Amino acid sequence: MSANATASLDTFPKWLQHNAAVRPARPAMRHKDLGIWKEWSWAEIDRIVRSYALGLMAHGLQHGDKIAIIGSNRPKLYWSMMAAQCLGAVPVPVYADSVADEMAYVLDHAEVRFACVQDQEQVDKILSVAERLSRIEMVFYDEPRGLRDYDHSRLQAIGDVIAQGEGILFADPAAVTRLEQAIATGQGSDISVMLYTSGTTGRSKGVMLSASGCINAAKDTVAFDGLTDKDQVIAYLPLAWVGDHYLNYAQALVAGFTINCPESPDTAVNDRLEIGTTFAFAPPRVFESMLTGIMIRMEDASWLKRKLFNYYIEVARQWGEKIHNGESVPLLARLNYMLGEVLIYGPIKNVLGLSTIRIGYTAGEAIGPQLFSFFRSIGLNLKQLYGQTEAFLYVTCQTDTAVRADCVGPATPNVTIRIDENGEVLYKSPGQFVGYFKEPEKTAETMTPDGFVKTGDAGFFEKDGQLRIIDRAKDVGKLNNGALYAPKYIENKLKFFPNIREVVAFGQGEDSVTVFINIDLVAVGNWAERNNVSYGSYQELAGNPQVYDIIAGHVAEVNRQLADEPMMARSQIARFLILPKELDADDGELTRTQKVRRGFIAERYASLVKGLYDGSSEAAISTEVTFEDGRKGVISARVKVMDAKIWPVTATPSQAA
Amino acid sequence: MFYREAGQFKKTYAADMAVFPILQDRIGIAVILIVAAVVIPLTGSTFFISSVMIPFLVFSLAAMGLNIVTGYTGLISLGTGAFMGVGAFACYKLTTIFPNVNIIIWILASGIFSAAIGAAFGLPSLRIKGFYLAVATLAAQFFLEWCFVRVPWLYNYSASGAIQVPQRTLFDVAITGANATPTTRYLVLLGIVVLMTWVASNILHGRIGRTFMAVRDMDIAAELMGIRLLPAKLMAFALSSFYCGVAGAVMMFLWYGGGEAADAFNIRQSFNILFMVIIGGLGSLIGCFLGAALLNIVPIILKFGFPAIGIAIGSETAEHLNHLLVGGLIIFFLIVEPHGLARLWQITKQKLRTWPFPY
Amino acid sequence: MDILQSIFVTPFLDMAGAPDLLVQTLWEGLVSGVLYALIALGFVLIFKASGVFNFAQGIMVVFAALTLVGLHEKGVPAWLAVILTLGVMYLLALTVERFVLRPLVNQPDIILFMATFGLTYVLIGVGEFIFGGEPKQMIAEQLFIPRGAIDVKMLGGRVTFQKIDIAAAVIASVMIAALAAFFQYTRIGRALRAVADSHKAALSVGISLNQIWAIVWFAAGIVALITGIMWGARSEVSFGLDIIALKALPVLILGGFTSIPGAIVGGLIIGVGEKVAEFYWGPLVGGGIESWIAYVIALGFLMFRPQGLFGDKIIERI
Amino acid sequence: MKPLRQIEPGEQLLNVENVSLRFGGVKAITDVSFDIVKGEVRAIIGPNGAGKTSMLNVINGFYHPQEGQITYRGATRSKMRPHVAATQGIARTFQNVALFKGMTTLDNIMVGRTLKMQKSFFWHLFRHGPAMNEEIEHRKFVEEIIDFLEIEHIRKVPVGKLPYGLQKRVELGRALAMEPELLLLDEPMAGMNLEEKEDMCRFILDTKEQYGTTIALIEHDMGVVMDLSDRVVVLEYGIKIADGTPDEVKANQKVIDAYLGVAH
Repeated sequence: MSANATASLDTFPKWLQHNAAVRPARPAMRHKDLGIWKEWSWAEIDRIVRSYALGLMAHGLQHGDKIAIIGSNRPKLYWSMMAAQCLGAVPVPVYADSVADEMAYVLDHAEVRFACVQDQEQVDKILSVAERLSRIEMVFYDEPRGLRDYDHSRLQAIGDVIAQGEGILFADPAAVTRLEQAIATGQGSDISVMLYTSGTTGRSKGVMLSASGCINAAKDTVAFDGLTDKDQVIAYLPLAWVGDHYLNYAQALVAGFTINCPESPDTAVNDRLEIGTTFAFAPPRVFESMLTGIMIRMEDASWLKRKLFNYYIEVARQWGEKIHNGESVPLLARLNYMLGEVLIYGPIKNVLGLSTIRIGYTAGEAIGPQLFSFFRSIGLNLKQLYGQTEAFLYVTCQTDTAVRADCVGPATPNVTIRIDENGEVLYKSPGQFVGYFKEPEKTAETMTPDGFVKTGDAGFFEKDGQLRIIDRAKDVGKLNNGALYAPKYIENKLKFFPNIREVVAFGQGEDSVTVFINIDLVAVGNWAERNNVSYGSYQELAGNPQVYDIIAGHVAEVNRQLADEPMMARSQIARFLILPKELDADDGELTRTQKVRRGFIAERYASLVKGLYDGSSEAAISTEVTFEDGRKGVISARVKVMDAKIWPVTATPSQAA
Repeated sequence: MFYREAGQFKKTYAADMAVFPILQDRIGIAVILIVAAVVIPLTGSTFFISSVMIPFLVFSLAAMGLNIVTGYTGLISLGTGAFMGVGAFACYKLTTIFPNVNIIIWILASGIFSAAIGAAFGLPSLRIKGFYLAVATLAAQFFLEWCFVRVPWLYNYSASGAIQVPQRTLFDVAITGANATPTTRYLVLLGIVVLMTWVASNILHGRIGRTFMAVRDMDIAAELMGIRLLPAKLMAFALSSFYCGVAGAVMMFLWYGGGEAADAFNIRQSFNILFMVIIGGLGSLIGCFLGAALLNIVPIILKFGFPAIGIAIGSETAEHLNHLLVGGLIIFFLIVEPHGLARLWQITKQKLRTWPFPY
Repeated sequence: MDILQSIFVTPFLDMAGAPDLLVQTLWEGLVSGVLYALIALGFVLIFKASGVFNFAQGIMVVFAALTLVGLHEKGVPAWLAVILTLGVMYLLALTVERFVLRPLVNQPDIILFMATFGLTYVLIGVGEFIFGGEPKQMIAEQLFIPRGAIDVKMLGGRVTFQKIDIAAAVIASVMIAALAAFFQYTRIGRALRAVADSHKAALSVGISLNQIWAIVWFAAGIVALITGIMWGARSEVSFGLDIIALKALPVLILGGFTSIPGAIVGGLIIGVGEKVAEFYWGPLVGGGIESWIAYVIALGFLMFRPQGLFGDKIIERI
Repeated sequence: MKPLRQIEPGEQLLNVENVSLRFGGVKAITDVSFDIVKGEVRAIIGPNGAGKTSMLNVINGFYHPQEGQITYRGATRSKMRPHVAATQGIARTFQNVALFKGMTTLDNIMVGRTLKMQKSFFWHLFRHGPAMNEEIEHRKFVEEIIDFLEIEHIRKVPVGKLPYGLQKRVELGRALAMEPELLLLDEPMAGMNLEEKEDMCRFILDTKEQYGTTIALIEHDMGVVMDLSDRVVVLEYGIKIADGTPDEVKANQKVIDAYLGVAH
């Protein structure tokens, strides 16, 4: 594939046609359905999408119309995006787990005319808010189960739309010509997709991305990572998230590789193993739970296996990364590592379905250095990238040979980065967004006059040219004693302990730093089981004095690390408490992407925050919770507050880099 | 540890339902077959082939027969020896009456006679279960044993009452009788065993196998699924006896080369094979081979292995030790792993698949 | 017609023609029936209390007899040998309970059944190891078991009664009476009966299940020793007995697995049945039908009354 | 998946007339009559020992009543073997899950297809050709059920290892695989937590809608019974004490005395 041949391909429908012509027989998509993998080649997909587009055309879908895509990763939903783009319409993927109210806001704000949804559940959601969505004309669904008796005047199966379009494909040459024209006249400057940001604060915003922007960005990274049509990805991330749209959808169309859709969320891990994915993306929490899983499973292993495991993990820790980074390593260590690969690393990667992965990325949040090193040292080519929806994902990403845990890499090819005077990271990238839908004033706020986009994150470049992100720019603050206080930085350090699941730090405008901690029920529960500590609920376990002691140890360790860092030494954690309930997106405490909503939490747990600062050893709280089954209830608790060990400052601020 | 399953995905139900869906297993089976069919005949000593491999294969086949009825269908049978005897005599009569038909055909056909008789003795299984059924099969065992002695027509009225295996050839190579070399007999036997194992695996992996197991696991529910119990049980008996019959025929023709049937096919033999199935694993084809191998090897080690390393054991003592060991093994397996070596094998395999994790 | 005649008419004519022979045959049958009954009794004891179908009962008979004879050969006086043998049987019961039954508790019956196969082979191996594989003579005289025969003239002929057979019958009767008394009047006996109905009930009497198992196995061991003495005195003590002991299966099918009187009646029916069949019908097919006729009788019986003579009708519940 | 049968509402599918069943001297059912109409969900309720399970056993031929007769799809009978009931389209699940414990979820449900599988023994020798094609065809059907019941993740797990709630679901799957005309469910929700119960309710209603199956169920959870069923028959000590819509039954004084008043 020469650059010239593809230079003119500025929309995804054109890439689809290109793939169908260049690699007609290569698998484009697979879906595990009814127990086996169904496969479609690029040629087949091309034909299906054309039929689908003709069907949608017959329903009146036009250039510029918005069409919502709601559901999990299913071929028919990906086809819906492709078919919509063929006609110049704009797909608007929506988080499938959002509640009807949230969904109504997005659908209404995006002015969608049609919705393509997965199943009865989503149909029901839309119908329940139908009166607020006057613009919606038709809902198309993938799985007909349970929908047989629904009123079908505004409801149709996607399969039927495709079949209808297939009829047109043969019967109506004029329509086919119109479709051809629509594809051919599609321009790079057209809006290709609209992604709603989850938004840590306020209502979500519709990020408009242009076709050529998406494609140029994808081209850069496909070249950067050497992706080919032999690569395999498993599509398990939410369709509405930029990560899925970029990594799976855009890169698949540009590189021609295969998107594999798992059978159900329950089987994704096993499906990944079956397929043997070669390119993977996962947020740090996925790796975190994977590592926790490994450790928990190893604790139940026999003595010999544990010894072997611990020994070779130590070998890997010592030499693994050096070997993979191509540094010089003694021959004996190299041989020992090879043996470790046969005995431990290879099997572990195989069981976790990672053994065929050439390139793995993680992003979204800071990843623990030990966690990161662990996976790299056993031979997984895990790298970090940094980006955001507005950039169409990539701003920086690491090369295969220069990977470190604390940085996110240098700017991606064709991306320019600037750090402004207050430390905020600004960038200009090929994929950067056109603007927020219907919100020009917000767009303007985000852009600098010279066309750079503000990330809202604070960071700086290390000597090797890699960007290091500290925190949200607006969250970085000062304690009353003037010490720099970066809450996220502290939270992340704590979260690197497997026993700690979530942390909320406070300190802005206070005398010291304090934290709320959520323990990890799996890890701590496992500990409890091994030590015969009985508990009936999360709340009970969280209040256990022994658990408090464990967490106190972790906090002390973090303080020790902070003490070594010139910028942070004076913002050590003074006091902490363990929250009596798990922070939950259903209670509004986390965003749908599982980020903590600091302000909301501070407000809700005000009595506890007060307890942290007034020196008392206990604080009372009563709060509403949403149970698993959707019922609401109230829990009340008295929560213990504990002082943390503070270390003397070892580094002086003058040594700061 | 050796399994690298990433990337082995199935696009058709046929591939998904394969007996060995994992590539590494298929390679393993191929290696075993090559060793059995090429390496052993080329390198194995006469002693190894005739005293280890041939008995092992014969017992594996018999164990497979018993496992079909006891392990898969849950009907206990103590008449295995007798059903084997039926096969041996059927084969003997057939080849003396029709000497020109190839002996391999008669070996396989002799199973049909055994199957018919097995089914007849399986008839009571409709009304009686468990230990009670064991009595029915004991009746078969003792009645048939009696026939083997008292019906001279069966052994062609020879004075000794023994079967005399005549020489029969395949492509002009003697495969039975005094002139057949152990290697030839071994290869013929191997062919038969491989073929019959393949067929058994086919049957047991399909509707019929599921029917058997349904009857075993919960006969009432099976009946409410529309499975008619009597035909299902009779088919299990017939199929089982077919395998036993062929095992008896090959035992006489390819291993013993003749002898007194009443001794070879007595109740002790029935027990012996039952033990193989218990130790090998009820309801597992691999278990048949593992059980046969273990119970076949233990006496050989006691008899030849200990003297070889300088520990003198009288042959009588060896036999006593054998009893003790076999008995102990049975109790050990029933306590530690009631599903026998096959389950241990399965666990090992699972451990290798999930290595280094315990699960 | 000849065949029918020889099956259905001639044997009965023979019986009527020589009633002394018939009586002799019946007596022979009764005597072997007593021995079957004794073995079956061992089975029933264990089955009743633990639900285990003890295939090893036959070999326990051999083992007990061998121990007795073996001890005596070593110069132990007969009376002491009997006591020591009882001790051995008690140890065996404890061992079986501890190393076979306890680990297999709550396993399906069929697994326990198979475990007793294993036990059989272990006992064969141990027995052969210690006492050698050769058959031995029972020390009948030392145990004051009478020898010789009493001839009685009756029915126009002479019927021979071996004294030892009479002794066997008497001892068997005494033992059954003793067992019945044990079950009826002792605390342990009542517990044993309770355990047959419900394990919980037994616990409420204050006896652990493990103890009960050891006790019944010991009781079965005593029965085995007596059986062994009687059997050994009639023929010889050899390992072939474990196969003969399989005859207890048809006996139990007739009598029911849990009924002591059933075991006795069943044993007698089988003993008499097979002797009569052998004597009058055996020659028609060349003789030797004794080896299987018992099973066929039981099989025929099963088809019509699967629960046995004294068992309750089985209602299947789902 | 298309519906397998057209429901013709109102037509009588099963009629039980004056049935009495005794075990020895114990009366399990005494002179009970009721009918089941095609397409409805019919609940049988009553205190423990009321003869509910015995009633199901009579319907599918496991017990033979001493008196009375049963008319099913127009044919009247007094006794029948269970496998014949199966061939005529009666499937059931059990109070204490009666799965084939040694087999996987997939194989368990495949057993439900046995009646529909016709290929002769000969083809099974090879597991290729017709036998394999048949196997694949039925595997597809079974996969639809697995998808329907959302048990993909346990497809190849031996059922003995599954938690109780899932076992119940597999058992329902096995019964559905028979494409029954009449489905008898014996306490489908016993021992389940709230969430599992809700799932099971959904599956039962979906089954009725999707496959057009007529359902007779025994259940203790009155809330479930009132939500699910079209008509309810109440037994007490083997005698019918009420029969009607959930509301009618709820209002019936005898029922309140005998059952609701005591149990709830």
